[in-house]
Amino acid sequence: MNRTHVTCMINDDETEFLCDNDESLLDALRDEVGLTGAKEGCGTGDCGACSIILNGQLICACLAFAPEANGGTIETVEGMADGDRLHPLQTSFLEEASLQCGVCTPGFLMAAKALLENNPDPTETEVRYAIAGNLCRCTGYDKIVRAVLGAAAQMRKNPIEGARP
Amino acid sequence: MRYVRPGTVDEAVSLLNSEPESCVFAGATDLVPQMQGGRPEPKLMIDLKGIPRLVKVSYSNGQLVVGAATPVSIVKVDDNLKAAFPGLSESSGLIGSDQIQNRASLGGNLCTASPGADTIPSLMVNSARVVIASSGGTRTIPVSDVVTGPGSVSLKSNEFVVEFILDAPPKRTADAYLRFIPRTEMDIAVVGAAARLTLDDADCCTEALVAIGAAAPTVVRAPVAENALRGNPINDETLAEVMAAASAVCSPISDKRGTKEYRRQVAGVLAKRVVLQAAKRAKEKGGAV
Amino acid sequence: MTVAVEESPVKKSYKWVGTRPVRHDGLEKVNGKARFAADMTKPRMIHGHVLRSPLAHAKILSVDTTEAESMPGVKAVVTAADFPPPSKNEGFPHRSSNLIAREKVRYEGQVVAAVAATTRRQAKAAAAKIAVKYEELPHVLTVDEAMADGAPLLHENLITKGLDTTPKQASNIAKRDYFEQGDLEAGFAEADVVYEHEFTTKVVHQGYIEPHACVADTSKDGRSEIWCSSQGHFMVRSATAEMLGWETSQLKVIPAEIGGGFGGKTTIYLEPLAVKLSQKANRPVKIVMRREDVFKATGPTPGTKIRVKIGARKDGTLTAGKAWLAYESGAFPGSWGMLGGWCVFAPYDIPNVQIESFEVVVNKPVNIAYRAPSAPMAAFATETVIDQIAREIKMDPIELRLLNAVEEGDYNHSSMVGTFQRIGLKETLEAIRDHPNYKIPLGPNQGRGVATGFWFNIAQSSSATVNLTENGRAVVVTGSPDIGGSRVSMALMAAEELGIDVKFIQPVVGDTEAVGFTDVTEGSRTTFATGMAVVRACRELVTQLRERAAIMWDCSVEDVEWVDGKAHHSGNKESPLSLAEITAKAKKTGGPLNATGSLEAKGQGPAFSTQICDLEVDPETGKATILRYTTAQDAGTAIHPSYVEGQMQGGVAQGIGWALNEEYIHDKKGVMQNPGFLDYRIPVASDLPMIETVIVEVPNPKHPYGVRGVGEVGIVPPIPAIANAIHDATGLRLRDLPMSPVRVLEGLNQQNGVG
Amino acid sequence: MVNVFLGSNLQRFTHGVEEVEVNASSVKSLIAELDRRYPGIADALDPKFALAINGEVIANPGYEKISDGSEVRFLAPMQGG
Repeated sequence: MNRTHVTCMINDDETEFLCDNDESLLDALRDEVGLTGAKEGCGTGDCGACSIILNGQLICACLAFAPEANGGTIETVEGMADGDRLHPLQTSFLEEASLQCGVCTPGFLMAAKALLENNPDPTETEVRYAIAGNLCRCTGYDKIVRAVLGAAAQMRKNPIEGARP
Repeated sequence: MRYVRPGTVDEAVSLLNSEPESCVFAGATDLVPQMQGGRPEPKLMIDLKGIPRLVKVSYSNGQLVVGAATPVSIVKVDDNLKAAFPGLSESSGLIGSDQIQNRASLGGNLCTASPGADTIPSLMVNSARVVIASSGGTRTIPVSDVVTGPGSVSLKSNEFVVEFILDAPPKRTADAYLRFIPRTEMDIAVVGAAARLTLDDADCCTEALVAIGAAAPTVVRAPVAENALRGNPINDETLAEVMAAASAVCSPISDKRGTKEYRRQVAGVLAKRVVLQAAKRAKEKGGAV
Repeated sequence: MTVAVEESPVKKSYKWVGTRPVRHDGLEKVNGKARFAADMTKPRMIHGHVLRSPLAHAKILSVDTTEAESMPGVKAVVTAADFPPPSKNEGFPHRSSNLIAREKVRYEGQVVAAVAATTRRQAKAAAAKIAVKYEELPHVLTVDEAMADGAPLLHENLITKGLDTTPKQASNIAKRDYFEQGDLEAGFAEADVVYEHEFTTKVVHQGYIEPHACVADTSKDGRSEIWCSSQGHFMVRSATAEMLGWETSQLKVIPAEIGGGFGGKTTIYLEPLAVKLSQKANRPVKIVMRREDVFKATGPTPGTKIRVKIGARKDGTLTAGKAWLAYESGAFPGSWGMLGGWCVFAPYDIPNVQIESFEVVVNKPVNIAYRAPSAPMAAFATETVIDQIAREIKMDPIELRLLNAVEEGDYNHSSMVGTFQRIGLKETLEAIRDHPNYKIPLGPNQGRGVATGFWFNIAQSSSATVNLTENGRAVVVTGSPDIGGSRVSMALMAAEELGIDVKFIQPVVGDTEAVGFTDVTEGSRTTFATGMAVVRACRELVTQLRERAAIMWDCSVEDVEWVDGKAHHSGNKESPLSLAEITAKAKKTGGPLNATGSLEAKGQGPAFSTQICDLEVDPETGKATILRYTTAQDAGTAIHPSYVEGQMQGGVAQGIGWALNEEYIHDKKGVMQNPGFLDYRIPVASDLPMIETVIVEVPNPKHPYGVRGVGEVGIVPPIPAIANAIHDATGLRLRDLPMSPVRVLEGLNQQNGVG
Repeated sequence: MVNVFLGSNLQRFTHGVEEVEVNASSVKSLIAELDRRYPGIADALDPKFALAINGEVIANPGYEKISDGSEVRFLAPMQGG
């Protein structure tokens, strides 16, 4: 077998893995690295369940080839909390009951994180469009949108401490 | 399958020549689903995102140059581009989700050659040109000469698109793009329409370009609509002619995304709306950027 | 003092029930640690790939696996020959027949064979080398095609049940159900207004985000462990055993987290294939469906054709109702038409009724439950006609419904329940009538629609085991997969019973060997029935705690009362003992404290929901945009109000998708054209407004906390509410789903005499 | 006496009669009595039949007691989402 060696930073850990060249970055994260937080809901970029941040950009990991990550930086849901301190979005999702089955939650958290890093004070409409690439079939999005707006307010009020225990 | 990420256009060209079953890609947002749907896997995948020239937006000497692999999320927010070509910015911002826009590119959107591609109508009404590289060097052709049918392009198998060139629009000129989808996001255009208008000081239209997407095998210009606009004020009468002409130019099919009757009718509606939007912008706009 | 579980509750405030704590499984779900079905790996695990039929209807002439077996990495291949034939009496949902095609394939996507190989790619490549010879047969895709004279038959021996005379010829009509009461003709004669219309709906999918997946590990001793995502792992055990011809004791099913089900995971698709492949390969085997497989080969909900005729007097009294319903059931018979028939007039007290329903097989995947199965299509018809009557007699549509609404003691034959016990339909109607959103003025091209919906809810078997830890915490083990927050609901009821903080309760979903038999999480039954099992176990534990306190105090157990989490001595001779103080001494007073509650629950309360939709129609493109949405639903008692709201909102969102855009699109060959989330258009966040919820609480007298079940009924009213709102906005009555821009514009064109 | 309502599938045994009065005090005796009166009806019941007794749906009836004056309906098995 002729596999490619990839070195990258994943959630601040220098990580190496072997992959096939036509393997998706999603499969590599899940099967080669063992990070199963990103989920495959469609495999075609239509549901957002595999959202991760590659080199600072929110992407669907199912649409990237694993070797593209070589030398890059990846953030996944597993790296969102700072040790025991949850990211305000995580806290807000819990408090607002924004997850039902929870399978789409990692993708939503990554999309919302990317949004708030670019736009700390989004309107409801901006939130809705920013997460439109993430499908949720359980919640009707109401509580997800509330959680994102709530976390944004929290982060504006408390930008440094941000995360809470 | 091999994966390579060349750093220069020349390197990419020689890679492309080295393997007949090779494929260049930028975002792979269409390529991956196509491969899942049974498209044969190439032997060599050439990732164009490592070539700096292909991943930037620059503006000089009255020309805007957009690297073919630049993510449309950058095209969407580039200040110079937005000011000069708000419609192209709009169409870039309509492709898929934020996740998709961080990968998808103008080059990919063009060369996938989908009749419903959002950026092609905008590129066409702005008379954009593409620089194409091959072992023989580069050549520049109008965007409208690239797509020959659904999924097919005029490029040879050893050629790829390097960049897009757009001339700065004249005074009181603006573009706009609108598309219709059943949802608000995440759909392929059922119909798309782009327009670029130049108005004189009396708000009379002196130049007009109108293009309709997803309503024919390729994006089509609507010359009758353009003629109706040229030399006329934008009033109900002109708009009625634009609607009729835009509908008439369509040769749509019925498929899972819409019926041909629907596409034809809504093409007219979008053409009218997009002309109004472009005219509004042209009025608000002074001279060239 | 033990109180019978069945005791009627009075509506009262509780310490824990009705609060909104963070769910216990939440942390793992926001940090990516929660394990869903596809997240499992095992040492030496290999990968399965399923070969599916490319044809909608064909005879299988031969299946040759020789080449596939010699492909690189291949460890095992299975075909129908590896499974015992389905039982002759196999009834709904015909899992064994559906799971792997034998003499015939009956829909595109039906399983023909499966391969396991070292890598997924190898398995896929090998599956492509299985040579299947088909003889293509003509197919039928709709009830009209299937019911037509001379239609191609899916089953050569399918004789319609339920007709007055049993037919001699086979057909695609599996069953007919008929019901009548009163004098239909007299009822219509009494009416001042009579409307009759025909409605059609398309096949739609539950659309859960997690595709089906499982890992099976079969050992040499003939036992297999299955890790999978389902709505009921006991169902997976029995269904897999049946398919394999095994004993249930040979299978252990471990529930993974489930990424949505909505009824779609109440059956199995992959597990027997994985078990068999694992047995043949002697390796753990994982199979994960692709999204395309999920659409093409797992149970969607039926397409239908329904005719409803309703008569009313000028004063709004409904006098007669007639319904004819034909429901597709996919490639094998179902009972969806029957359910639709039971629901079609259920909210109304109509004296003269006739309902005739049919189950029709078609060459499409076998239908399975989808959130209040069959009710939304029936409600689409009835609620649209009711709206038309209200307009004709110039009566407010909510007042018309209130006038005819069923209530406790009403004798409602058509719902098949008979006499209704305490129900909350009127309360939901009043909540909507009095809601400020019912009075907001509307602008041009905007419209408001209301509709109401009914769903039975079901009860069935549940088990729970509650273990007290040595430091006074409780572990609550149930057999109900948690789809949308049921763990925290169980913990809240246990906290209320035991009198300890909900955060000291650890709710767990136990595997098939860790807890007693529990039916599928379906029919809005889990908080109701599994909740009753938890309450029963907790009450038994309280008895034990009182006994232990009595031992510690050396008094009679009759002198010990359990109040607010503490044992109290009736004579106040001792200071109260907390639960933790008693469990700390458990070794000295008789050993560990635990109890089990198991029951076949009864008395599930029917649920009603009434909703308002405000929307705006773009008259030039036909696109409807939802502006506001309000839903009032009788929950009985909301154990965790946030998750009750979540169920209400989720049901509405699914209903909106169904109403506006979702549909299976097939080509002439019966091949699905939109098996992905790009063109099977479920709502995205920017399509929807906030969904306002009003939780109505009319406690169910048959549940210790008054729970009724909230999961399903919310999806029943949206379709007619939207249809009625489109009419209000445009004057257009749409009776065919989806009410897509194409269809709305067609209607508007006809109205305007265009085209 | 118990009022029993039979669905269309069972009415062929009762010659179209939907409502019958039966003297029974349990599900078991009810079915036995029905079968005595309408031979074959017990076998014709769906093996997974459900009952509604006075408006309360019982998914898996077996040995329930039925009080005098009750209204009993035979139902086909039900599904939920």
